[in-house]
Amino acid sequence: MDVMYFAWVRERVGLPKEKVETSAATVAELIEELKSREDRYAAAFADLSALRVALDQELSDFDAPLEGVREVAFFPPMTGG
Amino acid sequence: MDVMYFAWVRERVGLPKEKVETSAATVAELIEELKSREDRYAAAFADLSALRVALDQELSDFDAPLEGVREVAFFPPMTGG
Amino acid sequence: MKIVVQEAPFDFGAEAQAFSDAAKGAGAVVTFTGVVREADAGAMAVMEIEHYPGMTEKALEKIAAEAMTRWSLTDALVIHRHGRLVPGDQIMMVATAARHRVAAFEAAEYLMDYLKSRAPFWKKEILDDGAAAWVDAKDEDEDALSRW
Amino acid sequence: MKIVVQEAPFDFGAEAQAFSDAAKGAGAVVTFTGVVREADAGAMAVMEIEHYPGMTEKALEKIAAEAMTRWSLTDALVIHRHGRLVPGDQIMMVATAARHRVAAFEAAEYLMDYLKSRAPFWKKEILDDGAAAWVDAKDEDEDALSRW
Repeated sequence: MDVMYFAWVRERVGLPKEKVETSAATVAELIEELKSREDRYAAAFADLSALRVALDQELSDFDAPLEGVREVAFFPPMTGG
Repeated sequence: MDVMYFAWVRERVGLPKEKVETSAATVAELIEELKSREDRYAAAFADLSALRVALDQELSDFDAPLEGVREVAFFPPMTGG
Repeated sequence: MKIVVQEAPFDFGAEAQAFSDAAKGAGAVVTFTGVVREADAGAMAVMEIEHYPGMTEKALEKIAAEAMTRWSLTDALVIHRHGRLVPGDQIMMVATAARHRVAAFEAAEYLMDYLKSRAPFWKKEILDDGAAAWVDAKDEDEDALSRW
Repeated sequence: MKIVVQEAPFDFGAEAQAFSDAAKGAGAVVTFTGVVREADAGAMAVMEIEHYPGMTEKALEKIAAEAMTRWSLTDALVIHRHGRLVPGDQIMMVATAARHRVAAFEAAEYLMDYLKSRAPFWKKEILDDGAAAWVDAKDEDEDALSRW
Protein backbone atom coordinates (compact mmCIF):
# COMPACT_ATOMS: atom_id res chain seq x y z
CA MET A 1 0.00 0.00 0.00
CA ASP A 2 1.00 3.66 -0.32
CA VAL A 3 2.02 5.31 2.93
CA MET A 4 2.17 9.12 2.96
CA TYR A 5 3.60 11.55 5.47
CA PHE A 6 2.86 15.26 5.86
CA ALA A 7 4.29 18.26 7.72
CA TRP A 8 6.76 17.36 10.51
CA VAL A 9 5.96 13.65 10.16
CA ARG A 10 7.25 13.89 6.60
CA GLU A 11 10.33 15.75 7.78
CA ARG A 12 11.13 13.16 10.46
CA VAL A 13 10.55 10.16 8.21
CA GLY A 14 12.51 11.93 5.48
CA LEU A 15 10.18 11.30 2.56
CA PRO A 16 6.64 12.19 1.50
CA LYS A 17 5.49 8.80 0.25
CA GLU A 18 6.58 5.19 0.01
CA LYS A 19 5.25 1.76 -0.93
CA VAL A 20 5.03 -0.56 2.08
CA GLU A 21 4.50 -4.30 1.92
CA THR A 22 2.84 -5.30 5.15
CA SER A 23 0.59 -7.89 6.70
CA ALA A 24 -0.39 -5.53 9.53
CA ALA A 25 -4.08 -5.89 10.30
CA THR A 26 -4.58 -2.43 11.80
CA VAL A 27 -3.06 1.04 11.66
CA ALA A 28 -1.55 0.48 15.11
CA GLU A 29 0.19 -2.69 13.88
CA LEU A 30 1.53 -0.86 10.84
CA ILE A 31 2.95 1.83 13.12
CA GLU A 32 4.68 -0.77 15.31
CA GLU A 33 6.14 -2.39 12.21
CA LEU A 34 7.48 0.94 10.90
CA LYS A 35 8.89 1.92 14.31
CA SER A 36 10.83 -1.33 14.54
CA ARG A 37 12.43 -0.69 11.16
CA GLU A 38 14.48 2.45 11.70
CA ASP A 39 15.01 5.27 14.20
CA ARG A 40 13.49 7.89 11.92
CA TYR A 41 10.14 6.08 12.10
CA ALA A 42 10.48 5.67 15.86
CA ALA A 43 11.02 9.45 16.06
CA ALA A 44 8.06 10.22 13.82
CA PHE A 45 5.68 7.93 15.71
CA ALA A 46 6.99 8.55 19.25
CA ASP A 47 3.82 10.35 20.43
CA LEU A 48 0.65 9.00 18.86
CA SER A 49 -1.50 11.62 20.61
CA ALA A 50 0.18 14.17 18.32
CA LEU A 51 -0.68 12.19 15.19
CA ARG A 52 -3.68 11.74 12.94
CA VAL A 53 -4.26 9.08 10.31
CA ALA A 54 -6.31 9.01 7.11
CA LEU A 55 -7.25 5.83 5.25
CA ASP A 56 -7.96 6.32 1.56
CA GLN A 57 -8.23 10.07 2.23
CA GLU A 58 -10.79 9.80 5.06
CA LEU A 59 -9.85 10.62 8.67
CA SER A 60 -9.72 7.41 10.68
CA ASP A 61 -8.18 6.07 13.89
CA PHE A 62 -5.37 3.78 15.02
CA ASP A 63 -7.65 0.82 15.68
CA ALA A 64 -9.02 0.81 12.15
CA PRO A 65 -8.43 -2.30 10.01
CA LEU A 66 -6.20 -1.99 6.95
CA GLU A 67 -7.95 -4.60 4.82
CA GLY A 68 -8.70 -3.21 1.37
CA VAL A 69 -6.97 0.09 2.13
CA ARG A 70 -4.74 1.41 -0.66
CA GLU A 71 -3.50 4.70 0.86
CA VAL A 72 -2.54 5.43 4.46
CA ALA A 73 -1.47 8.94 5.49
CA PHE A 74 0.08 10.11 8.77
CA PHE A 75 0.20 13.77 9.81
CA PRO A 76 -0.09 16.13 12.79
CA PRO A 77 -3.38 17.83 13.75
CA MET A 78 -4.45 20.10 10.91
CA THR A 79 -3.96 23.85 10.96
CA GLY A 80 -5.83 25.27 7.98
CA GLY A 81 -7.85 28.44 7.66
CA MET B 1 -39.40 72.75 18.73
CA ASP B 2 -39.21 70.65 15.59
CA VAL B 3 -41.36 67.52 15.63
CA MET B 4 -40.62 64.86 13.00
CA TYR B 5 -42.54 61.79 11.92
CA PHE B 6 -41.28 58.76 10.01
CA ALA B 7 -42.75 55.72 8.20
CA TRP B 8 -46.43 55.05 8.99
CA VAL B 9 -46.44 57.70 11.73
CA ARG B 10 -45.58 60.24 9.03
CA GLU B 11 -48.30 58.85 6.79
CA ARG B 12 -50.96 59.04 9.52
CA VAL B 13 -50.00 62.53 10.68
CA GLY B 14 -49.78 63.57 7.04
CA LEU B 15 -46.50 65.45 7.16
CA PRO B 16 -42.83 64.72 7.83
CA LYS B 17 -42.00 67.67 10.06
CA GLU B 18 -43.62 70.63 11.80
CA LYS B 19 -42.81 73.34 14.34
CA VAL B 20 -44.75 72.91 17.58
CA GLU B 21 -45.09 75.51 20.31
CA THR B 22 -45.65 73.66 23.54
CA SER B 23 -45.20 73.90 27.27
CA ALA B 24 -45.31 70.10 27.66
CA ALA B 25 -42.77 68.99 30.24
CA THR B 26 -42.34 65.44 28.95
CA VAL B 27 -42.72 63.45 25.73
CA ALA B 28 -45.90 61.86 27.13
CA GLU B 29 -47.42 65.32 27.72
CA LEU B 30 -46.52 66.40 24.20
CA ILE B 31 -48.24 63.30 22.82
CA GLU B 32 -51.41 64.05 24.83
CA GLU B 33 -51.37 67.60 23.53
CA LEU B 34 -51.03 66.47 19.91
CA LYS B 35 -53.73 63.79 20.28
CA SER B 36 -56.21 66.35 21.61
CA ARG B 37 -55.63 68.56 18.57
CA GLU B 38 -56.85 66.46 15.66
CA ASP B 39 -57.92 62.96 14.80
CA ARG B 40 -54.87 62.27 12.62
CA TYR B 41 -52.64 62.67 15.68
CA ALA B 42 -54.99 60.49 17.75
CA ALA B 43 -54.66 57.84 15.01
CA ALA B 44 -50.87 58.12 14.86
CA PHE B 45 -50.44 57.92 18.64
CA ALA B 46 -53.20 55.39 19.39
CA ASP B 47 -50.80 52.61 20.45
CA LEU B 48 -47.69 53.87 22.19
CA SER B 49 -46.24 50.36 22.45
CA ALA B 50 -45.82 50.48 18.64
CA LEU B 51 -43.95 53.79 18.79
CA ARG B 52 -40.41 54.93 19.48
CA VAL B 53 -39.17 58.44 20.22
CA ALA B 54 -35.85 60.17 19.66
CA LEU B 55 -34.84 63.45 21.33
CA ASP B 56 -32.21 65.42 19.44
CA GLN B 57 -31.47 62.27 17.40
CA GLU B 58 -30.92 59.96 20.39
CA LEU B 59 -33.38 57.19 21.24
CA SER B 60 -35.28 58.11 24.38
CA ASP B 61 -38.52 57.23 26.18
CA PHE B 62 -41.93 58.73 26.82
CA ASP B 63 -41.12 59.83 30.38
CA ALA B 64 -38.14 61.90 29.24
CA PRO B 65 -38.23 65.67 29.93
CA LEU B 66 -38.38 68.02 26.95
CA GLU B 67 -36.45 70.88 28.50
CA GLY B 68 -33.70 72.05 26.16
CA VAL B 69 -34.75 69.62 23.42
CA ARG B 70 -34.83 71.08 19.90
CA GLU B 71 -35.88 68.06 17.83
CA VAL B 72 -38.40 65.35 18.73
CA ALA B 73 -38.99 62.43 16.34
CA PHE B 74 -41.69 59.75 16.44
CA PHE B 75 -41.50 56.53 14.46
CA PRO B 76 -42.27 52.80 14.56
CA PRO B 77 -39.69 50.19 15.64
CA MET B 78 -36.80 50.27 13.20
CA THR B 79 -36.35 47.71 10.42
CA GLY B 80 -32.93 48.31 8.90
CA GLY B 81 -30.39 45.83 7.65
CA MET C 1 -13.84 53.09 10.50
CA LYS C 2 -16.10 54.20 7.68
CA ILE C 3 -19.85 54.84 7.76
CA VAL C 4 -21.73 55.56 4.54
CA VAL C 5 -25.46 56.26 4.11
CA GLN C 6 -26.41 56.76 0.50
CA GLU C 7 -29.16 56.33 -2.06
CA ALA C 8 -26.84 55.12 -4.84
CA PRO C 9 -25.78 51.49 -5.26
CA PHE C 10 -22.40 50.54 -3.82
CA ASP C 11 -19.82 48.23 -5.37
CA PHE C 12 -19.70 45.31 -2.93
CA GLY C 13 -16.69 43.62 -4.54
CA ALA C 14 -14.62 46.79 -4.64
CA GLU C 15 -15.59 47.75 -1.09
CA ALA C 16 -14.79 44.27 0.24
CA GLN C 17 -11.43 44.23 -1.55
CA ALA C 18 -10.45 47.73 -0.39
CA PHE C 19 -11.47 46.94 3.18
CA SER C 20 -9.45 43.72 3.19
CA ASP C 21 -6.41 45.39 1.60
CA ALA C 22 -6.44 48.13 4.23
CA ALA C 23 -6.85 45.74 7.15
CA LYS C 24 -3.25 45.86 8.33
CA GLY C 25 -2.48 43.56 11.21
CA ALA C 26 -5.76 41.70 10.87
CA GLY C 27 -5.82 37.97 10.32
CA ALA C 28 -9.57 37.82 9.81
CA VAL C 29 -12.02 39.84 7.71
CA VAL C 30 -15.78 39.20 7.79
CA THR C 31 -18.35 40.84 5.53
CA PHE C 32 -22.13 40.70 5.61
CA THR C 33 -24.29 41.85 2.70
CA GLY C 34 -28.06 42.24 2.79
CA VAL C 35 -29.92 41.69 -0.47
CA VAL C 36 -33.56 42.59 -1.21
CA ARG C 37 -35.55 39.35 -1.30
CA GLU C 38 -38.98 38.72 -2.77
CA ALA C 39 -41.71 39.52 -0.24
CA ASP C 40 -42.88 36.53 1.79
CA ALA C 41 -46.38 36.85 0.34
CA GLY C 42 -46.83 37.99 -3.25
CA ALA C 43 -44.28 39.37 -5.65
CA MET C 44 -42.48 42.47 -4.43
CA ALA C 45 -41.81 45.06 -7.10
CA VAL C 46 -40.11 47.73 -4.99
CA MET C 47 -38.69 48.13 -1.51
CA GLU C 48 -38.63 51.70 -0.23
CA ILE C 49 -36.24 52.46 2.59
CA GLU C 50 -36.89 55.60 4.61
CA HIS C 51 -34.37 56.90 7.12
CA TYR C 52 -33.73 59.79 9.50
CA PRO C 53 -30.89 61.86 8.03
CA GLY C 54 -28.50 62.95 10.74
CA MET C 55 -29.65 60.45 13.34
CA THR C 56 -28.88 57.54 11.01
CA GLU C 57 -25.21 58.45 10.70
CA LYS C 58 -24.93 59.12 14.45
CA ALA C 59 -26.55 55.79 15.34
CA LEU C 60 -24.31 53.84 12.94
CA GLU C 61 -21.18 55.62 14.18
CA LYS C 62 -22.09 54.74 17.76
CA ILE C 63 -22.78 51.09 16.97
CA ALA C 64 -19.56 50.73 14.96
CA ALA C 65 -17.44 52.51 17.59
CA GLU C 66 -18.84 50.20 20.28
CA ALA C 67 -17.93 47.14 18.17
CA MET C 68 -14.42 48.51 17.47
CA THR C 69 -13.73 48.83 21.21
CA ARG C 70 -15.44 45.69 22.41
CA TRP C 71 -13.69 43.34 19.95
CA SER C 72 -10.46 45.35 19.47
CA LEU C 73 -11.18 45.54 15.76
CA THR C 74 -8.52 46.93 13.46
CA ASP C 75 -11.28 48.34 11.22
CA ALA C 76 -15.03 48.40 10.63
CA LEU C 77 -17.24 49.47 7.74
CA VAL C 78 -20.97 50.10 7.42
CA ILE C 79 -22.71 51.04 4.17
CA HIS C 80 -26.52 51.36 4.09
CA ARG C 81 -28.71 52.50 1.22
CA HIS C 82 -32.05 54.27 1.32
CA GLY C 83 -34.68 55.09 -1.31
CA ARG C 84 -36.17 52.73 -3.90
CA LEU C 85 -34.67 49.27 -4.33
CA VAL C 86 -35.81 46.21 -6.27
CA PRO C 87 -35.36 42.48 -5.53
CA GLY C 88 -31.73 41.48 -6.06
CA ASP C 89 -30.38 44.91 -5.06
CA GLN C 90 -27.81 45.06 -2.29
CA ILE C 91 -29.28 47.07 0.61
CA MET C 92 -26.32 47.28 2.90
CA MET C 93 -23.04 45.75 4.00
CA VAL C 94 -20.89 45.63 7.09
CA ALA C 95 -17.27 44.52 7.34
CA THR C 96 -15.06 43.84 10.33
CA ALA C 97 -11.33 43.17 10.63
CA ALA C 98 -9.70 41.62 13.69
CA ARG C 99 -6.67 39.54 14.64
CA HIS C 100 -8.74 36.40 15.10
CA ARG C 101 -11.82 34.95 13.46
CA VAL C 102 -14.09 34.73 16.49
CA ALA C 103 -13.80 38.47 17.13
CA ALA C 104 -14.41 39.34 13.47
CA PHE C 105 -17.52 37.12 13.32
CA GLU C 106 -18.97 38.27 16.64
CA ALA C 107 -18.43 41.94 15.85
CA ALA C 108 -20.13 41.58 12.45
CA GLU C 109 -23.13 39.86 14.06
CA TYR C 110 -23.27 42.57 16.72
CA LEU C 111 -23.22 45.29 14.04
CA MET C 112 -26.05 43.57 12.19
CA ASP C 113 -28.17 42.98 15.30
CA TYR C 114 -27.88 46.60 16.42
CA LEU C 115 -28.24 48.03 12.94
CA LYS C 116 -31.50 46.07 12.48
CA SER C 117 -33.17 47.43 15.59
CA ARG C 118 -31.33 50.61 16.60
CA ALA C 119 -30.55 52.49 13.40
CA PRO C 120 -33.46 54.61 12.10
CA PHE C 121 -34.38 52.82 8.87
CA TRP C 122 -37.87 51.70 7.91
CA LYS C 123 -38.72 49.37 5.03
CA LYS C 124 -41.87 49.46 2.95
CA GLU C 125 -42.74 46.68 0.53
CA ILE C 126 -44.67 47.58 -2.59
CA LEU C 127 -46.12 44.54 -4.37
CA ASP C 128 -46.57 44.34 -8.12
CA ASP C 129 -50.34 44.82 -7.68
CA GLY C 130 -49.61 48.18 -6.07
CA ALA C 131 -50.39 47.12 -2.48
CA ALA C 132 -47.92 48.60 -0.02
CA ALA C 133 -47.08 47.66 3.57
CA TRP C 134 -44.51 48.74 6.11
CA VAL C 135 -42.35 45.83 7.25
CA ASP C 136 -43.04 44.99 10.88
CA ALA C 137 -40.14 44.77 13.28
CA LYS C 138 -39.64 41.17 14.39
CA ASP C 139 -39.57 40.16 18.04
CA GLU C 140 -36.63 37.89 17.23
CA ASP C 141 -34.61 40.90 16.04
CA GLU C 142 -35.24 42.76 19.29
CA ASP C 143 -34.51 39.57 21.25
CA ALA C 144 -31.20 39.18 19.39
CA LEU C 145 -29.86 42.23 21.25
CA SER C 146 -30.08 40.49 24.62
CA ARG C 147 -27.11 38.24 23.84
CA TRP C 148 -24.66 41.15 23.73
CA MET D 1 -21.27 25.24 -4.38
CA LYS D 2 -17.67 25.84 -5.42
CA ILE D 3 -14.48 24.47 -3.85
CA VAL D 4 -11.10 25.70 -5.03
CA VAL D 5 -7.66 24.64 -3.79
CA GLN D 6 -4.86 26.49 -5.52
CA GLU D 7 -1.37 27.90 -5.14
CA ALA D 8 -2.10 31.16 -6.99
CA PRO D 9 -3.60 34.23 -5.30
CA PHE D 10 -7.34 34.71 -5.68
CA ASP D 11 -9.20 37.96 -6.28
CA PHE D 12 -11.25 38.40 -3.10
CA GLY D 13 -13.27 41.37 -4.36
CA ALA D 14 -14.18 39.69 -7.64
CA GLU D 15 -15.02 36.38 -5.92
CA ALA D 16 -17.17 38.12 -3.31
CA GLN D 17 -19.01 40.13 -5.97
CA ALA D 18 -19.60 37.11 -8.22
CA PHE D 19 -20.81 35.02 -5.29
CA SER D 20 -23.22 37.73 -4.16
CA ASP D 21 -24.51 38.35 -7.72
CA ALA D 22 -25.22 34.63 -8.17
CA ALA D 23 -26.97 34.26 -4.81
CA LYS D 24 -30.51 34.22 -6.16
CA GLY D 25 -33.17 34.09 -3.49
CA ALA D 26 -30.72 34.83 -0.72
CA GLY D 27 -31.24 37.81 1.57
CA ALA D 28 -27.93 37.40 3.34
CA VAL D 29 -24.36 36.83 2.16
CA VAL D 30 -21.45 36.36 4.59
CA THR D 31 -17.78 36.14 3.64
CA PHE D 32 -14.75 35.33 5.75
CA THR D 33 -11.21 35.97 4.59
CA GLY D 34 -8.06 34.78 6.33
CA VAL D 35 -4.96 36.92 5.98
CA VAL D 36 -1.37 35.95 6.89
CA ARG D 37 -0.45 37.84 10.06
CA GLU D 38 2.98 38.48 11.49
CA ALA D 39 4.09 35.59 13.73
CA ASP D 40 3.32 36.11 17.41
CA ALA D 41 7.02 36.04 18.27
CA GLY D 42 9.53 37.51 15.83
CA ALA D 43 9.00 38.71 12.32
CA MET D 44 7.59 36.14 9.92
CA ALA D 45 9.04 36.26 6.42
CA VAL D 46 7.17 33.36 4.84
CA MET D 47 4.28 31.08 5.66
CA GLU D 48 4.38 27.73 3.89
CA ILE D 49 1.13 25.83 3.61
CA GLU D 50 1.34 22.12 2.89
CA HIS D 51 -1.73 20.11 1.99
CA TYR D 52 -2.83 16.62 0.96
CA PRO D 53 -3.93 16.81 -2.69
CA GLY D 54 -7.05 14.78 -3.25
CA MET D 55 -8.05 14.51 0.39
CA THR D 56 -8.13 18.30 0.74
CA GLU D 57 -10.78 18.73 -1.95
CA LYS D 58 -12.82 15.79 -0.59
CA ALA D 59 -12.72 17.14 2.96
CA LEU D 60 -13.75 20.65 1.86
CA GLU D 61 -16.57 19.27 -0.33
CA LYS D 62 -17.88 17.28 2.61
CA ILE D 63 -17.75 20.22 5.02
CA ALA D 64 -19.44 22.56 2.54
CA ALA D 65 -22.14 20.02 1.61
CA GLU D 66 -22.92 19.52 5.30
CA ALA D 67 -23.28 23.30 5.78
CA MET D 68 -25.49 23.61 2.66
CA THR D 69 -27.91 21.03 4.05
CA ARG D 70 -27.88 22.02 7.69
CA TRP D 71 -28.57 25.74 7.07
CA SER D 72 -30.51 25.41 3.78
CA LEU D 73 -27.93 27.60 2.09
CA THR D 74 -28.61 28.78 -1.44
CA ASP D 75 -24.84 28.67 -2.12
CA ALA D 76 -21.44 28.16 -0.52
CA LEU D 77 -17.86 28.85 -1.60
CA VAL D 78 -14.49 27.77 -0.24
CA ILE D 79 -11.14 28.89 -1.68
CA HIS D 80 -7.91 27.85 0.06
CA ARG D 81 -4.36 28.47 -1.07
CA HIS D 82 -1.24 26.40 -0.46
CA GLY D 83 2.47 27.01 -1.03
CA ARG D 84 4.51 30.04 -0.01
CA LEU D 85 2.70 33.11 1.32
CA VAL D 86 3.94 36.29 2.96
CA PRO D 87 2.32 38.50 5.63
CA GLY D 88 -0.59 40.42 4.14
CA ASP D 89 -1.46 37.66 1.65
CA GLN D 90 -4.96 36.26 1.66
CA ILE D 91 -4.80 32.56 2.58
CA MET D 92 -8.39 31.55 2.07
CA MET D 93 -12.00 32.65 1.97
CA VAL D 94 -15.40 31.14 2.55
CA ALA D 95 -18.77 32.59 1.55
CA THR D 96 -22.31 31.56 2.42
CA ALA D 97 -25.69 32.69 1.09
CA ALA D 98 -28.99 32.09 2.87
CA ARG D 99 -32.44 33.62 3.18
CA HIS D 100 -31.70 35.02 6.63
CA ARG D 101 -28.66 36.44 8.35
CA VAL D 102 -28.43 34.03 11.28
CA ALA D 103 -28.14 31.03 8.94
CA ALA D 104 -25.52 32.75 6.76
CA PHE D 105 -23.40 33.70 9.80
CA GLU D 106 -23.67 30.31 11.51
CA ALA D 107 -22.86 28.39 8.34
CA ALA D 108 -19.77 30.55 7.70
CA GLU D 109 -18.54 29.97 11.25
CA TYR D 110 -19.19 26.25 10.90
CA LEU D 111 -17.20 26.16 7.63
CA MET D 112 -14.31 27.96 9.30
CA ASP D 113 -14.34 25.79 12.43
CA TYR D 114 -14.31 22.56 10.42
CA LEU D 115 -11.88 23.82 7.82
CA LYS D 116 -9.40 24.75 10.60
CA SER D 117 -9.34 21.31 12.18
CA ARG D 118 -10.64 18.81 9.62
CA ALA D 119 -9.18 19.85 6.26
CA PRO D 120 -5.62 18.58 5.67
CA PHE D 121 -3.60 21.79 5.67
CA TRP D 122 -0.47 22.42 7.75
CA LYS D 123 1.16 25.79 8.26
CA LYS D 124 4.87 26.40 8.76
CA GLU D 125 6.19 29.79 9.81
CA ILE D 126 9.62 30.81 8.58
CA LEU D 127 11.03 33.80 10.45
CA ASP D 128 13.31 36.37 8.87
CA ASP D 129 16.30 34.87 10.74
CA GLY D 130 15.63 31.59 8.94
CA ALA D 131 14.15 29.73 11.94
CA ALA D 132 11.18 27.60 10.95
CA ALA D 133 8.40 26.04 13.00
CA TRP D 134 5.23 24.16 12.27
CA VAL D 135 2.19 25.94 13.68
CA ASP D 136 0.66 23.91 16.52
CA ALA D 137 -3.04 23.12 16.41
CA LYS D 138 -4.85 25.02 19.14
CA ASP D 139 -7.03 23.28 21.70
CA GLU D 140 -9.56 26.10 21.28
CA ASP D 141 -9.90 25.26 17.56
CA GLU D 142 -10.65 21.61 18.35
CA ASP D 143 -13.01 22.71 21.15
CA ALA D 144 -14.85 25.00 18.72
CA LEU D 145 -16.21 21.93 16.92
CA SER D 146 -18.19 20.83 19.97
CA ARG D 147 -20.74 23.58 19.55
CA TRP D 148 -22.04 22.19 16.25
